[in-house]
Amino acid sequence: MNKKDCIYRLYDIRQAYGGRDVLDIPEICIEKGKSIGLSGPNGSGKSTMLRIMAFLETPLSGEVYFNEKKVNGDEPALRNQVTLLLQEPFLLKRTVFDNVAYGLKIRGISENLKDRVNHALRSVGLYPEEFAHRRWYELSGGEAQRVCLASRLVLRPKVLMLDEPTASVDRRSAVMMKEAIASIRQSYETTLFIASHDLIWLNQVTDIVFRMYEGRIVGSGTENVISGPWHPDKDGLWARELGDGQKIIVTQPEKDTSVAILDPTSIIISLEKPAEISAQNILQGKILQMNMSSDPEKVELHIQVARFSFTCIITRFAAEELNALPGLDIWVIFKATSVSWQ
Amino acid sequence: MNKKDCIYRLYDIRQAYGGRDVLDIPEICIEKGKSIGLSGPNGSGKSTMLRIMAFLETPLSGEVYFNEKKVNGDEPALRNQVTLLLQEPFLLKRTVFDNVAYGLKIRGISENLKDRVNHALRSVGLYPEEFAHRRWYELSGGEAQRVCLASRLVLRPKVLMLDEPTASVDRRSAVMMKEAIASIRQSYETTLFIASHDLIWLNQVTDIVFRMYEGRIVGSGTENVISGPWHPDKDGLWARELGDGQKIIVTQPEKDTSVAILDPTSIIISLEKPAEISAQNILQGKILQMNMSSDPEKVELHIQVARFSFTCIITRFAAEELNALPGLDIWVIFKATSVSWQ
Amino acid sequence: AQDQVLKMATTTSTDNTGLLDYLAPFFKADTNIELQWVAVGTGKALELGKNCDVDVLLVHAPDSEIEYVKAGYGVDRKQLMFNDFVIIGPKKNPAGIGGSSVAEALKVIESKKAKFASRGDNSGTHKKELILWENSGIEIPDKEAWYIQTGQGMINTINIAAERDAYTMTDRGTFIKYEANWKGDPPLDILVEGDAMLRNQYSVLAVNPKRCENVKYDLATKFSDWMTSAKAQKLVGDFKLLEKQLFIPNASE
Amino acid sequence: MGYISEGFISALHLLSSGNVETYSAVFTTLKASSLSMSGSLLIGIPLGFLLGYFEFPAKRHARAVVDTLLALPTVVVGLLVYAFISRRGPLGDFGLLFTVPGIAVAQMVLVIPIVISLTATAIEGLDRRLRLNLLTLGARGKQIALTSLSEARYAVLAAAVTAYGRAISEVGISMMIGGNIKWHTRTITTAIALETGKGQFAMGIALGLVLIFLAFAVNWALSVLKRKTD
Amino acid sequence: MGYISEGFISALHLLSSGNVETYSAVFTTLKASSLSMSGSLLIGIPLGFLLGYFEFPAKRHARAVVDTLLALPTVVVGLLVYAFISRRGPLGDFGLLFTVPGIAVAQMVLVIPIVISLTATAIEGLDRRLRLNLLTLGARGKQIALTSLSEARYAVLAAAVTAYGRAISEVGISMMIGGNIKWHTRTITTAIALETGKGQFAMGIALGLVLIFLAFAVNWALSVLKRKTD
Ligand SMILES: Nc1ncnc2c1ncn2[C@@H]1O[C@H](COP(=O)(O)OP(=O)(O)OP(=O)(O)O)[C@@H](O)[C@H]1O
Ligand SMILES: Nc1ncnc2c1ncn2[C@@H]1O[C@H](COP(=O)(O)OP(=O)(O)OP(=O)(O)O)[C@@H](O)[C@H]1O
Ligand SMILES: [Mg+2]
Ligand SMILES: [Mg+2]
Repeated sequence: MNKKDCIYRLYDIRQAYGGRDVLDIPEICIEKGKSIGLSGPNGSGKSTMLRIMAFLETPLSGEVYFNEKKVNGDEPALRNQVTLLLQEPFLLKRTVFDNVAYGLKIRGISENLKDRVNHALRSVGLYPEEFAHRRWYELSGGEAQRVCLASRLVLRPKVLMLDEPTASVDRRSAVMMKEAIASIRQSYETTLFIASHDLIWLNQVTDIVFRMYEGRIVGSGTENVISGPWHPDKDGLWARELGDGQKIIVTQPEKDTSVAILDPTSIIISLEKPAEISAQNILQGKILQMNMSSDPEKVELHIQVARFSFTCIITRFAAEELNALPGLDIWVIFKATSVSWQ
Repeated sequence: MNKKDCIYRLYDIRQAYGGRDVLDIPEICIEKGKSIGLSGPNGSGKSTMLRIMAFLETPLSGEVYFNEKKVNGDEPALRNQVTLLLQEPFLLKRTVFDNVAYGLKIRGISENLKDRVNHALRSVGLYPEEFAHRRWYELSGGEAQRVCLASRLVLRPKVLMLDEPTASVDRRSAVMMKEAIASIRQSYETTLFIASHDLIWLNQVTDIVFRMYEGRIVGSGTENVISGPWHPDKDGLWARELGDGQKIIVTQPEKDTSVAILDPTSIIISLEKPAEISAQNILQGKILQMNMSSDPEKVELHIQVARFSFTCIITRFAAEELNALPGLDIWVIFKATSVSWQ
Repeated sequence: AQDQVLKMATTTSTDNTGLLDYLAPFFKADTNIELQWVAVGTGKALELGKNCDVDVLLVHAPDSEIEYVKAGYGVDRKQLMFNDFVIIGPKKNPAGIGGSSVAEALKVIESKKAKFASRGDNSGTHKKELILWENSGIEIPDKEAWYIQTGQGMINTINIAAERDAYTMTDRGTFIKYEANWKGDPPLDILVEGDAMLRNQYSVLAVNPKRCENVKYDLATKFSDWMTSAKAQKLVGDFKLLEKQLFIPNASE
Repeated sequence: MGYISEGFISALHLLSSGNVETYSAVFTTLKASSLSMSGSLLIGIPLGFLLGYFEFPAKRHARAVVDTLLALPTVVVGLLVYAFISRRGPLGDFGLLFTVPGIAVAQMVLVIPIVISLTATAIEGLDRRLRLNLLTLGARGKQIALTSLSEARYAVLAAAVTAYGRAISEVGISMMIGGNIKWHTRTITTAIALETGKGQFAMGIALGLVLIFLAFAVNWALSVLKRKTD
Repeated sequence: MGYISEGFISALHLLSSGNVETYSAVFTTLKASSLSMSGSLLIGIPLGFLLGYFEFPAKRHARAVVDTLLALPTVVVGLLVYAFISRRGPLGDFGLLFTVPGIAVAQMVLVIPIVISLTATAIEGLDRRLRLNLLTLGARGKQIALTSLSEARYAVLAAAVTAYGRAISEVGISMMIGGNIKWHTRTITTAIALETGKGQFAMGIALGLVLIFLAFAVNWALSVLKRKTD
């Protein structure tokens, strides 16, 4: 990885809680000013990784470099440059205004305090006239969440980390948050880390999305992550049952619990079950959703196969040819060799 | 409304906090066994409505009938039949197992306790072997949320209310929750109320979705809700600016803050800007997302116009004709008279 | 037969000196009565009797006792024994008092405004002190800065006097204990002793059974009979604290 | 200063030599404080829960009254209880004066306000979400109370520890109501007062150390218990 | 029983007639308790925060020690402090014995453990999310302490109220260190002890009521303050 301009470099970071390993990042460099997404199932270590990078938690082992300097006892000073919106919203027992102003006050910033707070509130869609004087408990769930976000935005930090910022936030506010994030990036070159389950939203606000699985970064972007257990199938291939009789066939994994990564572009979609084809995987599914892709020439399909949801990216042209529409029954085709292992 | 078999009937329910009106439901009947969705922006009163129907809060005025009996001082007994998963997850300071078992224990149910708890945990995707003994703080955000849900599912209540159950829950778990909900409905004829911002998921688990806005139910299903302010435009019509120069034109509203409802099926989509057409609204937008609709012959499009997101439902045939795909620039067309007022 | 229990209220001096601990086993052996006592100030002891909470009183404030009997609260007052008071002061004796005349000593103290610590707690000792001032023709110097009213027990008052270089009046028994606490070298010495006015008379009274039906008048009588018996009187005379006799029996007077 | 070190040595001596008077006072102290603590917790914790959990118009005033009772001096409690249980008082027939149960009753008057006030504070400090969660899980009355108290267990324990400290260390009540009768109602604290009154400061300190030792044993046991329920 | 009603009447009389002895005792009490409370809060709250906020190996033991100190009898505290400030003690030169500041110092010894223990409990009872939120907002050291204490304000106030009750109602220390010297160091409680010792029970109750009245005034003022910060 490129060593210049890494705002963060992590080496061999491991974390464990009560004897369970929950994070294992061999090496990573995050460039200054980038916007990084984190996605992955519950318990995959997203929040843990954010807490470590926000200097709230010391990893079991490994080294964190911030701005090319090894972090070692100077966390309190660094916390002034890095702020994390925690997953569970929490407000101090004071008014909305005082909550948002808190971080500025402890930094000794009193200039334009009111303007800055009001601006932050407005940027998350809360009118200061209506909300500034409210007490911490006089808010709906989504409003509280947005006040928490405003109290981070107002700090104009070097690094802004958001853990599930859109959970319980309405659609219009999510759009506003997207704009607020874009604006803070542009004005202050803020580096961003955002963990979210809302992949569509996440794709819109980040440059790259890391997929996490059981404490590891298993890929980036929209890769399909297929977890085990794998068991031997015929012809030296291995399989994973999907529960409805269908199964995914792959080449031999390292362990039976290994995680397979399947690139969404290596999936072929067909309206008919193909008769003679070399690919081992021919699975029946249904298009659930169609989304814009980061590449304007492509579209992203979410296809449900049994309980499993595949993401696959096809060209607009292919989509037009197929007359792809949500609800359409189709076949998902890929080769046993197109998975890579994590 | 039909009077027979209403598990809930509400008359003239009003609620206010600190002098602000937050809920106003003139009359509504909910049939036994139905699954009702609630959607709407933050602060629109979803949680308040759920709290009132779960007998956790007494409205300022109005009457609640439960099973055709007026609720009046017998809330504690009724709370045994109705349970609400609150928006903010909260666990007792005990193990996961004891949290899920709590409701059963206070009901004096000890038979098959372990099996029931384990079954509930499994139904939200948590392996009992891995999670049952964990303490309340040894969980990730989404795991905690799911434990909370399990502690409600295990009760097999007559009425199950869920406030944002999928916030911070991963996609696969959301699918499992969907199945768990379907199974409890089928086995125990549970009536369901679910508030969520995840409209796609919500549509899949509910029979009807009420749209809320500023404390009122302003429509049901996927209607577009267009809030004011409205101001007079030419020809006796009124308009709402969208911010990018475009505006929505409607017939005269009652007040300038009235809320307009636009049926998604009354919207026409066109690839070209139509030249001669009587409809007043011809707005430029982009398809963001395509989803399955509850009617298998139709598809649902989410179209972004300025900051506004329109939902419109067109036939599969029309979609194929248009070659509708996410990312496509299109025109949204509807008549000034097709809005109704709330 | 079950032990019979006699409840007595008494002043702190009889308890603090260990006299009762010494007498009680003999009393028990002779009469099979267990003596239980509450050691409080004389005023409080009398009040407990008034409320019928004890059966018998052992106190040392003759004037109050006579009034108490007159008011019908107590009966059968018998005098038992006496010890004496002494006036003590700093070794340096700044006011230069001494000898055996209490009146002279107090007058010197007053005229020189030498510090004097008074118990000021209505105890037998305090009442005695007030009488001494009166008999010396001096008004009670309540608000004088040199007159320190401690409102506390004897030992504490002596300690305060020592800390403040003040004179005070104490019963001899307490002073002997105080001396012993300092291993025989206390900061205060006896300066005035032997005046007839310094006698400290102890008496026993039964609580009036006509007012208080619950009291064990029979046991109380047995106790006062025993205490005035020749055997008990000898025991009192033989009681020694740190090798010194404390009480002089005088039931026969 | 001398008597502090002297007191240390005496304390060790008293305990190791099995001094019967000391042990009698220790047992009386334990008896009185166990009785009064059981009573106080049984009465004070439920009342504290009610005061902390419910909102009612006079709540603020009720609270101010309970907090005021924290300032009750032991002598005054002693006097008040004495007025009731003295032979000529309304409860004179129970014969509680100069008995250990009498001490315990009076200590309860002293200690119950502490338990109420600190329990109420503990309950008020609970997460606002707890109440709604319990209701919606179907908990009622006693179940809500028990679960809330168990959620606030450390703070309730702190209330009990504070109350225990107050009960075991008070002297005015034991003196007034117990009467400091040797072998019967002499507690460690009244024995200390007696020794101090005699000028035996070293002995006073020694007995004080015995008391502290007792209190430490109790608190240490509690801290082990606390770790178990963590 | 008679004492109680008699005491009531005397109390009103003492206060309304402007009885100089009573007022002298009231002022001494106020002076001593204000001094000791300011000192105790200044020392106890920071220490309580440290004990409650940080995790360290000996925490459990430190806690058990502090809780044990809650059981310090006032006489023992009096004796210990006396040993230090008596003329022959190491701090004898300050001349604190038999003065109001002397009482205050000794009361601090009594009351600081209460403040520490209850403040620590208050801090431990805070929402776990608070700590992380403060850190990530950039708060450090004193800011974390102040914000945490302000979040736990009711429980910290309860600690102060409990400590105040203890300080204002104790008698052993004021007796031993103050000396109960009329016009100088006689507090309400030592006056009560004196009157009770004299057998003037009604007067004791009357003075007790005066004290309670004082405590109520303070608590009522606090409850008004509390509502303001709500
Ligand atoms: N305090 C804790 N003690 C023990 N285990 C913990 C603790 N906090 C988290 N875990 C475990 O660590 C793992 C990683 O948790 P983390 O919160 O980082 O997940 P996440 O990716 O943020 O999940 P989510 O999407 O649910 O927020 C999970 O398996 C979780 O159960
Ligand atoms: N305790 C309270 N005191 C005052 N106002 C409150 C209180 N709780 C909620 N509100 C206000 O009541 C309105 C309705 O809140 P409610 O929580 O029902 O909204 P909601 O639809 O659930 O929103 P969300 O999507 O954010 O959860 C909001 O305007 C909110 O600000
Ligand atoms: Mg997380
Ligand atoms: Mg809500």
